[in-house]
Amino acid sequence: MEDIIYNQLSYPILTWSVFLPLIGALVLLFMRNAHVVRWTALLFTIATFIVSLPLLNNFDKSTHKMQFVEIHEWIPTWDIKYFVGIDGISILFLFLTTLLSILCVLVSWKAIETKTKEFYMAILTMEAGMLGVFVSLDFFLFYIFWEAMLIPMFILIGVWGGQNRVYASIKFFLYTLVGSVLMLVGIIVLYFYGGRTLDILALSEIQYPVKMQFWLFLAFFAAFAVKVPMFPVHTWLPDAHTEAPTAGSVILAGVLIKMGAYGFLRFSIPMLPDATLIFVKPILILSIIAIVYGALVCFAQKDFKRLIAYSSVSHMGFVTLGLFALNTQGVEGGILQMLNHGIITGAMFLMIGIIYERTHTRVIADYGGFAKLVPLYAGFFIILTFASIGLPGTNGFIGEFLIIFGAFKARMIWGVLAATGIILGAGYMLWLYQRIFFQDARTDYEATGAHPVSDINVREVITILPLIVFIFWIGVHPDTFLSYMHSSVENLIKNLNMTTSYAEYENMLVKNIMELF
Amino acid sequence: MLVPLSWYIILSAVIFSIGVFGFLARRNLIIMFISIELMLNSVNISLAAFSHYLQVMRGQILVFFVITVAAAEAAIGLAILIAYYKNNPTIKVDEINLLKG
Amino acid sequence: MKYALIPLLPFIAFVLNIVFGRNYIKDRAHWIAVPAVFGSFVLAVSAFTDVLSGNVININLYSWITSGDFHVTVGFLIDQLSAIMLIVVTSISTLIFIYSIGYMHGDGGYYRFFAYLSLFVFSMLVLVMANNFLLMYFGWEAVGLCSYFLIGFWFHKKSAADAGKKAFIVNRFGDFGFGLGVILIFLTFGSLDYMQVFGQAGSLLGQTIDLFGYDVDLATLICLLLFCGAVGKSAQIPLHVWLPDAMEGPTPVSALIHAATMVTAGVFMVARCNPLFNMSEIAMNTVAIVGGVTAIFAATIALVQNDIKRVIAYSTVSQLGYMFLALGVGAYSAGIFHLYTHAYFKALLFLGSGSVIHALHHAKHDDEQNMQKMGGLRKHMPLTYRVFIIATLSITGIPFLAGFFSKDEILWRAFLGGELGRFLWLLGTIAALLTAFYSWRLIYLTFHGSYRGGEGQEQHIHESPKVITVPLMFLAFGAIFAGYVGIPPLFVEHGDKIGEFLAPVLGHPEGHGTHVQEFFVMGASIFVALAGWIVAYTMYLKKTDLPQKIGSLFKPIHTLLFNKYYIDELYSRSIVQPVLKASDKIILAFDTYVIEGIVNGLPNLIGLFSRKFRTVQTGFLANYGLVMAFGVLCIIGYMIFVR
Amino acid sequence: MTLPQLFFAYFALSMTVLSLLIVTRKNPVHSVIWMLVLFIHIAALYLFLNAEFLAAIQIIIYAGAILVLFLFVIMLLNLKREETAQKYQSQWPISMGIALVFAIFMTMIVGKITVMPALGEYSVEAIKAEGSMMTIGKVLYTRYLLPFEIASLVLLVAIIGAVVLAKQRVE
Repeated sequence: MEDIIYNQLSYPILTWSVFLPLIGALVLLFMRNAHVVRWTALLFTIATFIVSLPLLNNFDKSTHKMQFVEIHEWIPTWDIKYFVGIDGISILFLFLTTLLSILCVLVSWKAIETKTKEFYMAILTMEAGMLGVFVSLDFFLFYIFWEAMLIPMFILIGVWGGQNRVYASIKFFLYTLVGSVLMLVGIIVLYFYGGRTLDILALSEIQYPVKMQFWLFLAFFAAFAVKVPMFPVHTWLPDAHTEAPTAGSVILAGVLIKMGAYGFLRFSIPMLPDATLIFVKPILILSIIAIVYGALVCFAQKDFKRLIAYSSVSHMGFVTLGLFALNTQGVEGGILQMLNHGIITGAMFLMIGIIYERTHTRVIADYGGFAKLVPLYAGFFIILTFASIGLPGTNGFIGEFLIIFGAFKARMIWGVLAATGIILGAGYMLWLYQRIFFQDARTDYEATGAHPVSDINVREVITILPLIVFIFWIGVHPDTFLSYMHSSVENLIKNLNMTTSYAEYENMLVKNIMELF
Repeated sequence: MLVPLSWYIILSAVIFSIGVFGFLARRNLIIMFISIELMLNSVNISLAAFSHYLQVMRGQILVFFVITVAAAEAAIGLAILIAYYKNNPTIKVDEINLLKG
Repeated sequence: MKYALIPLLPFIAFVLNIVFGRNYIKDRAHWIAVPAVFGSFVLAVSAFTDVLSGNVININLYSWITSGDFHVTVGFLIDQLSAIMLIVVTSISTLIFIYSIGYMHGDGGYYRFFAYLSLFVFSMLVLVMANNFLLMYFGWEAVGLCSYFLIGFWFHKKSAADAGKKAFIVNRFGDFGFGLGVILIFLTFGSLDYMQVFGQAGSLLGQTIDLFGYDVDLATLICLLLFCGAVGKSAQIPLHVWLPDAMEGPTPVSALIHAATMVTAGVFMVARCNPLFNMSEIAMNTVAIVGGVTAIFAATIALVQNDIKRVIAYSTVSQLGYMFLALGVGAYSAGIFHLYTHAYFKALLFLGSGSVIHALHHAKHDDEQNMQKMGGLRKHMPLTYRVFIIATLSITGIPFLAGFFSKDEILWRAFLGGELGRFLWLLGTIAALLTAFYSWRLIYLTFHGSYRGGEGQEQHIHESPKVITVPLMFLAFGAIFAGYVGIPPLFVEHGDKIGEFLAPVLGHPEGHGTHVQEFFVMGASIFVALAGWIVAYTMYLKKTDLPQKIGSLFKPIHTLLFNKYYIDELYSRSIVQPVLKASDKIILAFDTYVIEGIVNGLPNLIGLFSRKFRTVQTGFLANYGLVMAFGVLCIIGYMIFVR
Repeated sequence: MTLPQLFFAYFALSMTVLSLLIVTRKNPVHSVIWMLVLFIHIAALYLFLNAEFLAAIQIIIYAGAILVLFLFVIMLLNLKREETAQKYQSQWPISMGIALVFAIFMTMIVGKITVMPALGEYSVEAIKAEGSMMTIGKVLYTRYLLPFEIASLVLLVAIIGAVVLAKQRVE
């Protein structure tokens, strides 16, 4: 347990940033008037953001060790500890979560009238759950937060969602639950084999037999693949998105999806190196299918949100491709693309929410000629469209380029296939933009003014502005963010000890499967 | 030990199967209750026989408990019968199928 | 460091216009944009003089991306090649900015137009001045973005919005190859910086790489991938479909982007990577062949077009074909020289046609771009007519005008380039004939003969205002004298100043023929230019019925050419439709039926079974009793017999 | 055939006949009365098995309490209309078959029992020495105290249940 650095700050920063939203949720419990509830929720989310700010500047970028670590005995009988810490990989996601939570509270200022108190409590507990997952280094704690996240999201979709929200929320819940149950089995196996300890770092050092790694990887893969939505198990995402309220889908797209990929990074790759190498080829094939398939489906979508949901399936295909290219560029590109995707798609869902408040329709055909009606909104949206396509100068490009670079370096064919995703991406996004903003305006919006489509107001601009700033900041100067990851990713790749070539690992995969039958 | 243990067991088996027949065949609910009592008594006999031949008290103690259970069961069964009878004046088994799935 | 200002000035203008445009600047946007672009023009000139005096500027501003061993900086390199490009880009942009003050006057999105133009100039300058491939890729895509904005500027028109989208996506196809090329370069050389890459270019010889199983020469693969980007950006054969549709944008846009600067980015990139291209014979030949074929292909289509801007657009594609032809045969400086002169006279042609359209626009002429509806404008627009004549003389290669020198240089270098070069020289000369024909056809249809437009409109047509005609004069001056920079040694000993100037970067074209051959080639091109002129003259001025007769005579060919060889339809049916249909029918069906089927199917299946089992619960006591008894019997039976 | 065997044969025969009678009578009251006779025989059998206390319990509780309860319930529900109906259920042959198979199986099992567990220490003389009631009491309240308490609980539940079901009838 030597490679951890205890928390030197004056206050237990990680514990505070995880449990502050929970306290906020409790405080909200005793409030009646909706307005007060809104402001306190905003206050707490901003407070969490500020509390976790010092993490950034006194984070030591040179070491891959876990930092700001706090360990307290919790359940001694099974050696379960309250073990919390962050490293290069998880630090950026903390800020993505806190930032998006603030924006969610802001965007649902007017959108949510019914049961506002419960809504904001759900968001705050959600935030606590997500932060918990990113910081926890004990399997037990991790699993609690992992499951704790589901319930508020389930409520968010189930209560404040669209028409068939119940179907969507149940599907979402069952999908993730089935996956995480298998993961629980994996955890228990690790617990017993790893010497009766649930501490993630200790378990990462142990060398497991390849046969066991094979099955453990499958168990973890089930949980994470569902969350990432990798290709075959992605159908819950479009439903969950179309039915979720704006804030819900922002958090869903912004952070929840990253859990799966983060899981790969924190558990699958470090703990089961041989199994990872065996499974590289199938996962890459799945990712490429996800990229191309996700993009193709976007062409056929009629519903605005569903299209963006499928586009995030395609983007996350890029992320998994990057992660499993297993070289520094690929993994760093993957992590950065996770951040970018959180920012871009989060912002896009915020925008969809904003326009939905005015037009109350999500069918693309109902829109048209909105560039004249809401020019400022159109301006912001064009920035998001080009960020999502991966135009150089925006953050999308840096992530995608690094991923394609990593994939190309690993095996040329993967890079080439992944690059086709860019063309398809440009296709459906521009077509979407044209159908909504360019064509001739629908008569009922313009002439009769039946729906007074007012342009974006100050509150909404404040919600969008920070994300736009990040889009250009990462685009122009990505090193501020990449520098955090270098040492951790280096360490991740190093202990993967890629001894043999990919081909050899592939026939190990085939051998394992043959033994199965 | 002139009367071997096996005879007693055979006797209780016979009575038990008559009880089973009674329970399965008869339509009248009360008779079914009675045949259950019959079955329980046959078990008591074999228990007593075992206790006697194995010279251990466990058998007799069990008989006690069987009796208590039998009594409780009879009481509750008949109470249900009466309650049911109140709103549906029949005790023919094949007409009572409220619990149909 | 002051040269970093060159791209920054237009960027600042862009930010000011876009942020404050809507409610503060409105129609005064040009007061910000024009000085900014003029500022960078002045800086460009000073940079040119610096480079002329010999010192090449190569500064790295800050490190852009570092990830593992991959390191890219944002830095600028101004050497001979980029100095010339700077001059071309900034001078043409300044003139076009002034021109568009008049042209775009009164348009709702006035400030937006100038904002996008400044953004375009910024991205083009970054592309030209970049000192590594990734920064060039940044400029490359940013320029594509601005062309998307500007083509689709009048977005309420569906055709304009479609054209913008089409341009961006087709460019994306090109950038797909270009991106992969950049990655491959880094993987082979370990760095993207020009100096290092071109320094080790020699090591490429003979290296092969396994591509999907079989060995491919590394240099060829890299160059072809890069060329793929150039084809997309400079609208060569397979990816040229977007340029004619790009005419939907306002005319200054067509002039700036689709004549002078953006489309030449491909030529600039290939010239910049000449050390790589020299390493692979196959790549050079492909470039030359694609260039030659495009030249003649585009020229044939231009013969029958009726829309004035489309004719000029196809002429641009054809001239770009010439430039690639020059690069392909190794005459890089000739290619750049032609790029330099072409920028002037092509911009002049576009702006001239713009002033014609502008004039007809005022005359409430609905179909203002259709040449068949024009005619006899000589009387009404004398200055535009004279400027048009100069531009046409220059493009057709009449001696002592810019076009002649650069085109002749290319044909001469092609002639020397072995038997492939000889064949391409033939293609080029025929293309020159066609160019002469359609250029003069355009003149006669628009300016000569009688007015074929609506009756009442003729008197409304009048010369365009000063702010439009002054830039035309400057460009006319350029169209005439730009050529004198590269007079072939035949006439003046050290005439080819531009060749020597570019030598350190682009090297000397090898191969030199006798004077006789040079005279023969020059004579051939002059003869071809005059022949085209006379044929056009007879057909469109003297016997005006001739075009109809010939048209009906070769009916199938005419319709084939008129519909641009049906390439648009071919692409849409072979690529666009299948993608849309696939996503509609197969993919969506797969998603909804197969996966949803499984996901929803499972619970229904379970429901089905459970309904079956329900019937077992009959509710009769007897049945339950029987089942119980039967169960007991089975157990006892098992215990007795099996155990 | 020695005397005890004779007695046992009589009892076995009479008890089987009696149970058959109980099960087959149309009128439930007759069944109850035959049941009473059966219980008396069973008590006698217990005497043979040296379990006097059990015999007494059998008579008092079974015959005295439970049968009376049955009689009481039969009297309560006027079962006149039931007489006419058909006595057996539709598929009674199956139940007959099962009962027979059951009997056969049990007899076969008896044949198979070979090993007898060790004899306990409560031989017949020991019980006679202390009296059956004393030994049962001792054993009941030492080793089997917990089951005893649970049995009392079962009875309590039964009483409450009966009262609740019955009370419902009053409103």
